Amino acid sequence: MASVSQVILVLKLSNSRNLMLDRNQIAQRIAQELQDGWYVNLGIGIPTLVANYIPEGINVEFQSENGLLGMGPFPYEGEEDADLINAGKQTVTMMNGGSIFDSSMSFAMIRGQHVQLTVLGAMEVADNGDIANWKIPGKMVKGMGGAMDLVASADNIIVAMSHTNRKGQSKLLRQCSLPLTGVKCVKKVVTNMAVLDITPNGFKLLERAPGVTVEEIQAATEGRLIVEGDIPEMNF
Amino acid sequence: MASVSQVILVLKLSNSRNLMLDRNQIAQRIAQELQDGWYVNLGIGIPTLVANYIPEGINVEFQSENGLLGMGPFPYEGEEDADLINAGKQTVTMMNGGSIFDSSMSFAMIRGQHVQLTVLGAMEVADNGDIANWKIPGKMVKGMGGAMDLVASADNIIVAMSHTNRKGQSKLLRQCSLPLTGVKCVKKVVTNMAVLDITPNGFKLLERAPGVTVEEIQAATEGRLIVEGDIPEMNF
Amino acid sequence: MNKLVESAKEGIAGVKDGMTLMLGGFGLCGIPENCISALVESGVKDLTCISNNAGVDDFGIGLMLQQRQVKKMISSYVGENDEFERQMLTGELEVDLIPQGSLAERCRAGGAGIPAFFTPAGYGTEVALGKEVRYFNGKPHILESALHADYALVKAWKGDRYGNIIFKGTARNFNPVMAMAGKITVVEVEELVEPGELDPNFIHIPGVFVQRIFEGKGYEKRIEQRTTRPKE
Amino acid sequence: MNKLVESAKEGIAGVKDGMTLMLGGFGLCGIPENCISALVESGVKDLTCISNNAGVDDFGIGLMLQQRQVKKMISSYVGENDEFERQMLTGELEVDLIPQGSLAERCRAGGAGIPAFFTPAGYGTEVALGKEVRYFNGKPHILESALHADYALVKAWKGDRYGNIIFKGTARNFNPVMAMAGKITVVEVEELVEPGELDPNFIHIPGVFVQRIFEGKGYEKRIEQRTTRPKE
Repeated sequence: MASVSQVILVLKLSNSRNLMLDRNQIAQRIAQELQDGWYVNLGIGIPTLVANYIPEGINVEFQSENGLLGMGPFPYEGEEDADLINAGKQTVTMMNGGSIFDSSMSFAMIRGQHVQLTVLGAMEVADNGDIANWKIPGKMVKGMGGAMDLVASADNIIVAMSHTNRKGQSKLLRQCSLPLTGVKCVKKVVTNMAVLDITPNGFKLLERAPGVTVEEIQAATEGRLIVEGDIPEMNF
Repeated sequence: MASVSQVILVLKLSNSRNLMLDRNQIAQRIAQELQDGWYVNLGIGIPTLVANYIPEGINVEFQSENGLLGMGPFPYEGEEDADLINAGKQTVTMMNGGSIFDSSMSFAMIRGQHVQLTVLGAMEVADNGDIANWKIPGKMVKGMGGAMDLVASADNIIVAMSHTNRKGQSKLLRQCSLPLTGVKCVKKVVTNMAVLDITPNGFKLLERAPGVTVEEIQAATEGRLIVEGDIPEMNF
Repeated sequence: MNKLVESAKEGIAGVKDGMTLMLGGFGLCGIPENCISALVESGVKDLTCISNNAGVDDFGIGLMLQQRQVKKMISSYVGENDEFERQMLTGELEVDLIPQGSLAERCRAGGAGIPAFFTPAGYGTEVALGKEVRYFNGKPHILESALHADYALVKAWKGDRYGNIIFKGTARNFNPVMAMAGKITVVEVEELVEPGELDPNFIHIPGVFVQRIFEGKGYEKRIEQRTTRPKE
Repeated sequence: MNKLVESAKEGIAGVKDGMTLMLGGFGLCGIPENCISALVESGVKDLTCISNNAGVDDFGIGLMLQQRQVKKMISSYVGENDEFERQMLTGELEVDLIPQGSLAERCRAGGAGIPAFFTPAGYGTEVALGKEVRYFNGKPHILESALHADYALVKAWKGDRYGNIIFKGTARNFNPVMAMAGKITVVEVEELVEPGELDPNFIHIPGVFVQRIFEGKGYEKRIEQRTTRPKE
């Protein structure tokens, strides 16, 4: 229940240029969106890191869709319990006041919108809120896991991802090119360059990564980008 | 789990003529249908009495649709627990190895056909298996309770009732006149006069109450009655 | 995550005329006694009450009926209540009767984000009127929709301030599914415990479904049909 | 009511080529290790396996894949398995991918006599291809159908010979809903207890759903992703 401040992960720093956010900074910025009392589902990858940056005075509880509410940090070495894992199959602990349930109850929570926020990664996001994050045609398909249920259900979905792919191509598109995970569901995107809301008219630029210019963001965004007035830098 | 042999009820003897079965004998005859290892749901009235006549060597477990499996006899005086009642709202006990669950789980069992037998009363049964037992137009309607779920789901439904109503009219009909509880669902009827199976061609007479003649049963049955060969008397 | 409120009055705060409530319980077993008392005291009216039964004349939802606070009942069985019968026959009270299993499943569906499902219960009866019929494996089913409530009033045995709750005996009944289906779920418990006291493996309803919780006072737990056997 | 069998071999007796099995577990957590070993030993083949995941190369369902016993997998996520990938790419193995929540709910529906239900998950994706779409409250949903299995192979923590079972931690996952959905549900437990030892208020799956139960041997409980933090 208290903030999970001690999760230690082996972090791969982003290979983007210095000015852009690294994975931890993206997570840190997303953590600012958390509100006291929220139940939150964090996907694998950058979203998992959000747990390390819960703001002071904010209590949130983490839901893991394999059947766990009140997920705590990783166990101390030697205290791993094979019967207590998260949706990423990592050994975890439970916070005081947590609970265990079966998979149908877990998705009852998710589908029934009792979980206030879902944070997940994506390969592509379209400016209407469509998201693609589970399948690349021609490559081995591993499955959607719980992602389709999560994006179809949550009221509040934040995507955490890099702004462009390894080839430098925009991941914020007019239309997704990959098979969809969900339609018109993403509400906000936090990338290594910017914070953007999804609006009926496209991506609305809210904040820039420190030192990144609006022009650079514009150049890296293929979808419709709305820029109104001065765009402040993110605060950490 | 063991036979519930000690349930004591204040019994109203049938006001039919002596030769016909009383309520207890109807229950006793139905109890002969029980098979070892069955889960059984007993309705209010005569069906409840079935629990008193479980044959030697047969173990059955009683399901009460308010959320109880392994229902036992009534509690000893002074040992009533307000938090342990059956679907008739009577205080009950639990057998060793019983379990408690919520209403949705209870009807998951019923709808999913995990309960092998339902015994319930009826106002009318038609010779195609239709049953009416919840509503008399013009009279106060109390509701169907769990009856519609039970009759729509169970593979094996036995109706326990008197063969005729208080006016002497048949309750085994060509077609139900009252609003239905379920269609084509009853498999067997045990009355104070006879045991009958429902077949595609109507009620098939299997057994007579001791001393009751085929002619008397025929006269009391408005629906199609199939009489083939000698009809034996019931054995108790 | 602190959902603790001080009293039943605080628990039902915000219930307004015309709202839809779910009330747990089967007969008088496992009903939210304290919340009902607070509703009676509040004078709120024109309520739609979803509850398997409607109490008796002087207990349970019967108390709200006496005060004419209920506009409509959605139930599976409503016997044992003269005032209920009177209001129903005069047309003061609207009554929607639903098969018990469908009622339970429709509440669960409401809480679980399942807007509709097929069930065999009620096919061919007046319950099926106006409802879509579809055959699966040669057997007819009708389409039933999810139920939702502005407030779900739930009675549990023990609970903690995070909203985790457990039930005792057949007082469980409709309480868990209704806890799932309330926009605001208010739980009254017999005993409030500290978070961590309830074994996480055996929590019946996790706190995520609960918005308010309090320890109820002076439970009467009236028995409707006291049936016993003599000592042998 | 005695559902006790002596061994995993007796537990899976009657499983035939071409049958559909459900196997509980999430990753390698809560998988029916003993039943899987017995299946591998039995040599039964052309199986359709409904399981959230497909094990790893040398554990879990991976062992059955090595023996080419599986014709089709119905899962939500099948990573971490080279042999799986090979068979899938060569077309030896059919794979049906289902959103995890829909998979869980479809199993529950199978056990609960709900032939079909609407869910928002998968709308607008290839999961929705060929499925009915309907709007509820302005939001699109797709119709999903119940899943059934000839055998459900379930791993529980403790259980009694009546088939009452409880689970521990996140080893619960898909096991309860699959226990409900099997025509024959076989449960392996870590510890067999006497009827009455499990508190009736806290039985996760009542014996009514279970046909066979036995105490499993030598659980390995392999951990897929051992993640820890140093002591402070």
